[in-house]
Amino acid sequence: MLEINDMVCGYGGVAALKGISLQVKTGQLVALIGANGAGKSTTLRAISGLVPPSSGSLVFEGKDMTGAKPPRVLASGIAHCPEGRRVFPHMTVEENLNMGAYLRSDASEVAGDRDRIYVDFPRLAERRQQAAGTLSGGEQQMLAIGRAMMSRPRLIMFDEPSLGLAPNIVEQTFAIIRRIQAAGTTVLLVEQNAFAALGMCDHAYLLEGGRIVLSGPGTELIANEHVRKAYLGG
Amino acid sequence: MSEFLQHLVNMLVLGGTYALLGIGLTLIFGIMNVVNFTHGVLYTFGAYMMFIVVQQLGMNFFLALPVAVVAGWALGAIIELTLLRPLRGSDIDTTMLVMIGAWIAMQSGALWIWGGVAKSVATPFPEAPLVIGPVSVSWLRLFVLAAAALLIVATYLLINRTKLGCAMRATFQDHDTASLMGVNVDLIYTSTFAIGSSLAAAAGALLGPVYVIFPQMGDLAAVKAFAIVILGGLGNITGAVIGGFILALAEELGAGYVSSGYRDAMGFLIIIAVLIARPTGLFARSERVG
Amino acid sequence: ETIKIGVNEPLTGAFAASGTYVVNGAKIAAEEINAKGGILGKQIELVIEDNKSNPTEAAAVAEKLITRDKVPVMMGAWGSSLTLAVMPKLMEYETPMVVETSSSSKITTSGNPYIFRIAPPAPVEAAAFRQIVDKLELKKADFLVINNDWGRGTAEDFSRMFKEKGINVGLVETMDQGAQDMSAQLSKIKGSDSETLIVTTAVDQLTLIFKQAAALGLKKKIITTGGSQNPDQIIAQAGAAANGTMHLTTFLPWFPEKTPNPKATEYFIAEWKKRGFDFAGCTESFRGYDGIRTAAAAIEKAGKPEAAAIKTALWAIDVKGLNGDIVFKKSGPEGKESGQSQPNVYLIEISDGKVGMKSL
Amino acid sequence: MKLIATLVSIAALASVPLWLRDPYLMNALITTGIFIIGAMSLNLLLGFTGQLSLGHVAFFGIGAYTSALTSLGFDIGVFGDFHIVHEPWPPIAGFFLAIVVAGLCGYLVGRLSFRVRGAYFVIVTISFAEVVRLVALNWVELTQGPLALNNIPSIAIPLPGFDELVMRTKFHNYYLVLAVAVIAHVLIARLVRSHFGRAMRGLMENETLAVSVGIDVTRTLTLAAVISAAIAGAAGSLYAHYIRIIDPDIFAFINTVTMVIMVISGGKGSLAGPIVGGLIFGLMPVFLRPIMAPEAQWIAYGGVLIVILFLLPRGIVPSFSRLLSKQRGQAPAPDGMAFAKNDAKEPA
Amino acid sequence: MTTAVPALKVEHVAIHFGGLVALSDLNFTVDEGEIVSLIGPNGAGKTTAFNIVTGFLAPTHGSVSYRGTPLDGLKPHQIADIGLVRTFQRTSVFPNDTIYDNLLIGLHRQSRVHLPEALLGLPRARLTERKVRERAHELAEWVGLGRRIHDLAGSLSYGEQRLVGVALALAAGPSMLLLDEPVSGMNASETHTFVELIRNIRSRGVTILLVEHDMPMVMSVSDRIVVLNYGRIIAEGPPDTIRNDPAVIEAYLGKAAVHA
Ligand SMILES: Nc1ncnc2c1ncn2[C@@H]1O[C@H](COP(=O)(O)OP(=O)(O)OP(=O)(O)O)[C@@H](O)[C@H]1O
Ligand SMILES: Nc1ncnc2c1ncn2[C@@H]1O[C@H](COP(=O)(O)OP(=O)(O)OP(=O)(O)O)[C@@H](O)[C@H]1O
Ligand SMILES: [Mg+2]
Ligand SMILES: [Mg+2]
Repeated sequence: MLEINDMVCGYGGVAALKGISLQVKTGQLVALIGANGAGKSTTLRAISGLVPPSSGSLVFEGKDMTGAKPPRVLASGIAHCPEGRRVFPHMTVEENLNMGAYLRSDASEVAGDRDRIYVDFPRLAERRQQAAGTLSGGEQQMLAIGRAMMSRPRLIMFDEPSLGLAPNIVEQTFAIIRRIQAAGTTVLLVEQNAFAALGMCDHAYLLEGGRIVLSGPGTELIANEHVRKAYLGG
Repeated sequence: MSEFLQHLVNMLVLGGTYALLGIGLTLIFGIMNVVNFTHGVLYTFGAYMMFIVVQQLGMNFFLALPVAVVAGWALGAIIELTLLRPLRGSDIDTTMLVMIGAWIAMQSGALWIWGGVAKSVATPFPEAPLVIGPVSVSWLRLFVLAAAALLIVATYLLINRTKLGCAMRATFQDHDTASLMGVNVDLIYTSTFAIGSSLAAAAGALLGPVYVIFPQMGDLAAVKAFAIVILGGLGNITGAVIGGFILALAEELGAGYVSSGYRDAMGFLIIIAVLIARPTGLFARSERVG
Repeated sequence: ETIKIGVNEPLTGAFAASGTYVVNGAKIAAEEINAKGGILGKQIELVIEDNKSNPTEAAAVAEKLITRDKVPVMMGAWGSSLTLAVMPKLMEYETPMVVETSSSSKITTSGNPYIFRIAPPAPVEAAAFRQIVDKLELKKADFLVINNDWGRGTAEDFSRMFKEKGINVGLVETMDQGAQDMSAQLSKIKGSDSETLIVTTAVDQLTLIFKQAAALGLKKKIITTGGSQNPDQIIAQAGAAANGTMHLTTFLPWFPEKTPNPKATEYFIAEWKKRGFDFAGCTESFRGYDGIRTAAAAIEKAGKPEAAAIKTALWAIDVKGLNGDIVFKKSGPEGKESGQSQPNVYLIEISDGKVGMKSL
Repeated sequence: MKLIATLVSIAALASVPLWLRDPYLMNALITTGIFIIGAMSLNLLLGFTGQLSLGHVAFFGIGAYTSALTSLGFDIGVFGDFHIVHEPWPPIAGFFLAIVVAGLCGYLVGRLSFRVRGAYFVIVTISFAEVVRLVALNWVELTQGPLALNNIPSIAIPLPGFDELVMRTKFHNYYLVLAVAVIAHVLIARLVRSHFGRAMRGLMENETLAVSVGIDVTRTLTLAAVISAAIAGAAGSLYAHYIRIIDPDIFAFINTVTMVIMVISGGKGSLAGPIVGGLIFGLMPVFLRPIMAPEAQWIAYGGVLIVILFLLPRGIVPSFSRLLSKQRGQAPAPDGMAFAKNDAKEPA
Repeated sequence: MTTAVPALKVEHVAIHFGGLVALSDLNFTVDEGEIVSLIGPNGAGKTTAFNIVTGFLAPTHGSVSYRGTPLDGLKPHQIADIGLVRTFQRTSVFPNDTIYDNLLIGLHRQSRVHLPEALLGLPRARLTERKVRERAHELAEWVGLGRRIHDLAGSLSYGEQRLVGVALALAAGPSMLLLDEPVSGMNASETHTFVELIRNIRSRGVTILLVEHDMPMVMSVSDRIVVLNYGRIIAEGPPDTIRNDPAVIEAYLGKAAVHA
């Protein structure tokens, strides 16, 4: 479904990705793990078009998307839930969710999806008219996750979705991710909670210093000595 | 008493024009975060457009208004595309200085083209004022007030009730994330600036005939507009409207009952006082730390 | 080989319109003189510089004209603060300047012997008005004046004269130079018990005041002072609101025959029209015309284009100016007197959209 | 390395009156120098605390009026018959008083800036300048209002054992301005390189964080405002005694804009920025004057400003030093886009 | 280890935003040298409690004192001066400065000299300057960013910025450190290292109040845990008690966490 070949990109001359190739198959849940600064977020940003690649190619569902701008990427069916929440601080919770459905014109179904998110995250339902910038960190994270789902993507990318969430909400969030996968949405997941991520994914990639150094089924990576030592704390 | 009533009526009329000046700038300064020194020039431009269309081309006054507004829109779009777009992502002071450069150049351009002698525009309104008891007010100004109210309401609805308005606000709060939502941020930048500019031109087109038209007419208007926007709270349309009336009230009463020499000082003192009491304007956005 | 005369005027900035008028008048004078063979057998050349309506620039321009262009005499610099800023330079380089417009009394009273002014300061205007004020039957007057040396000076000198004449003085309101909305001041004046309003400001604000006074239903006798009113522009822009207003002017382009030098006036107006300028500009531009002719006459009298000689000669000239004889009288502290000439002052009235002499 | 460059520049500037014989250019250099001192003081606020004072000319003007009134004397009536009469003092006293009075006003505005920030600060400063202008305009008894204060004497420096040195000629004034500029420069440089300067930077970039590590906002901003205002006041005093006439137009907005142009085009937050920007935009009108029509000069002025910013958006000095450090092989500082920009000001 | 002298005392603290009660009648203490964790569901009021303790918010009711000094009405910088320093839940750095300059700004309290000394460049000012520069290098090494010390903080990855945030707080020389989700964005191994870091800090006598959702970390490092829900304390005690408290499991931990 998504194929990246030898992608290089960076910020102002310094390469953060030094030639990355990866594949995501339709319906799969693919995890991307790595240390701080390894380039995980940069990979997601490159896919969604926030940072332009300096070389390499990106193909989504057979269409070449190399260098496409974010709106086009989203329109083609890829949603990106960015790292660090990035909610629109001076807009209400409801407006933030509506922004997630910006490209959709089916108003009634949008409302339905929104209610669905309120059911998933009752905390947000209590806060509909609150300015998103005044929400607590975890509440903002829930909002960011909900907002990304509002576009009804075929591929959804989460960048550290569990960040700042209470344990029970983390659990629930992973359940939601599994649920949307089961409903047919492909998922690309970046997680610091490597144990959980590897446990639930079909396939995983390990990034170090802007390169992919290991890939395989999640269970295989969990068993890997190097991964255990460097990422699973044991 | 009758003098006081007259002051109040003046305040209403003046406040309406101030509010109109304020809302265009709220879009560009409050929402886009561009310290827009060309706002006054666009106001002047709108006024000269009226002069050209009415006095030189002989068109109908009411038809000329939309022409001026559209011309302001186009000029705003051009400014955004040529001056602001290449500097996207630079800090606010850099774009401010570019706007200063454009202001200086465009104002001198106006002087070059039209000369320094003031122009005026004939209007279809009767010269005799509307007199109600001790109070009188000109028909033209009433028309301006009505038109201003219309534009203000339209802008309010645009920003707060439409998808485009939502996208505008989102874009300037976090432009990367807005683009992740599918917003064409380039288009939003250009159209926000253009809409703000067309409002400035509309203000000029409406007020030009009330006053007289000359190249520096926008300077004072711009300073007042900045003050109004800040008074109301950045990016808040309702705030800008109320700010406009407060400034008008301060000036009227200052001139009427304190001293005409300190007329403008009253306005500025009010601004200082308000900001000391409420450091982020009358309608502050809620913020939090941590 | 030409004789240079420096012209230091605001061509950009707030006073651009007036400065440009003055320069246009100056050019007419220079061409007229040159067409007649120049002075001392040489053509004159105007070195025109823009002082940007800014005192610092006005001083810099004077510096340039004197040291770079080596002009032996200058004309300038329109506004009082512009002229005042130039004055130290005149002392420094001992170069005389003909002041064509500025009205502050400080200019001729602060002991600068290089200043020769042909514009009337407020006391001169007030003195001229004194002659006719009885016939106007004023009882009580309010003032609305521009908040600068000119407006404030006028309010002071006219009030003093009124009080001497037994006329009461009511409100004295001011407005900022750039102000566009005077409704607040006018509302206050509307409520006062005076029957007359004296207004001093430039033509643009006068237009606004007449329009706004009409809109407020203010019914008072309005008299403007200062001679920069430009009635034609007022009539064009204020329409009926200008009817009934009276104006103290120093130049009568509408009635060339009533001016001190009808032929010169006719010539000037013809030239002005020939160049396609707005007739309305005459009331300001004639100052530039007179200023250059004054400077030229002094050079001629001096016999050489040298500053010291010109300065001496300026005391001795007698030029038939468009608004009266230009003869300089001493003004200011002894030993360092500046020159001041006494132009004529007239009262005109606008009625039915036309300018007429006020019949008294 | 830097020190040598500084000394060479100062020596070069000091030699100018020895070979430049054109009084017109000297005059332009002196007035430009005075505005550069004003710009340097503005840079302390804008470049190092991030607070844009669009009313900076207020301090400049207050300095000018203080100095002029001190040396001219005044007589004002309060409560009817009671009069405050001030006999003229030597201008040099006016110079120092200008620094003190402007500094005090800086203190006032600094206390205000404790509450308002960013755009709100900009408007408070504009308003302050306007109010000061209107007071200068309307308090005729003290300031002569629009009638202007003229015949302001030149500064005279008493030299022990000799007669006083009267700063009347351009030669004198040039060195006077240069000396004040160098002192101001050194003061500002020392200040911003000390922990005070770092505290200012911290407040500029992330106030919440700065406060949380113990930086006192009020104290830091007030200190910056006082020093900045005092230096602007010194510049204003030099202006008054050099031009020798001041009127309320000194508070004109365009004068602040000129300083802002000098600072940002040269590079805010860089010590050399206002000097480079100041020389370019201070002297440009002199070179434009002979070659084009007056309106065109302004258009060119605005155009050059825009072009410089297009080519060097950070301002001249920072952009060039970046270029230099790149050539020397140092890692260029990347743009902090991503989340960083979001963190600086907006709420959680 | 703990000397049982209360360092921080939070008494009857309540605050609301408009109609929303974020904290009501909050009471707890942290003893000198203790590591206490404050946990609870999202939006329970933990960060708000931090904001009140460090002076960024004024409580509607109640008071806070540190080492006997009431903190009411003190400004955040004054509280930092007393020795209470916090980190932020959101990444918080000086983005346009290098890591080195970030730390120098953080070292503000250690680099104070009088204005004239700084302006005249007197010896004491220079000596202080040298000392803080050394300290900045030390701190950067300590959080493992020594190699990147001349990179702009804004160009670091999320996790790296969080490390800078902690280093900044340490630079301020706290006697009590309040950490708001310090290990969010770190993986298990990095968290492990960080736990060592915290223990290390505590062993130098710094009291620590921690907010964190990473339960394994909280359980392993805390002496005591305070649990908040909807602005109220619902449980308080040592890790083992909290882990098995049904109310806490219900409101916060969820079923899976029981095994952590
Ligand atoms: N805006 C930026 N400007 C310059 N460099 C950047 C920028 N953003 C990231 N980098 C650099 O690119 C590299 C990869 O960063 P990235 O954000 O992709 O890391 P990550 O794997 O997501 O780390 P983390 O787990 O901490 O989020 C890092 O070395 C970082 O310093
Ligand atoms: N300025 C504010 N205006 C309105 N509501 C606010 C404000 N600050 C906080 N709140 C609300 O108060 C509640 C407590 O917020 P707080 O940030 O303290 O939660 P928290 O316990 O830190 O949560 P998290 O674990 O998600 O960080 C939240 O519901 C939040 O929406
Ligand atoms: Mg990341
Ligand atoms: Mg929190």
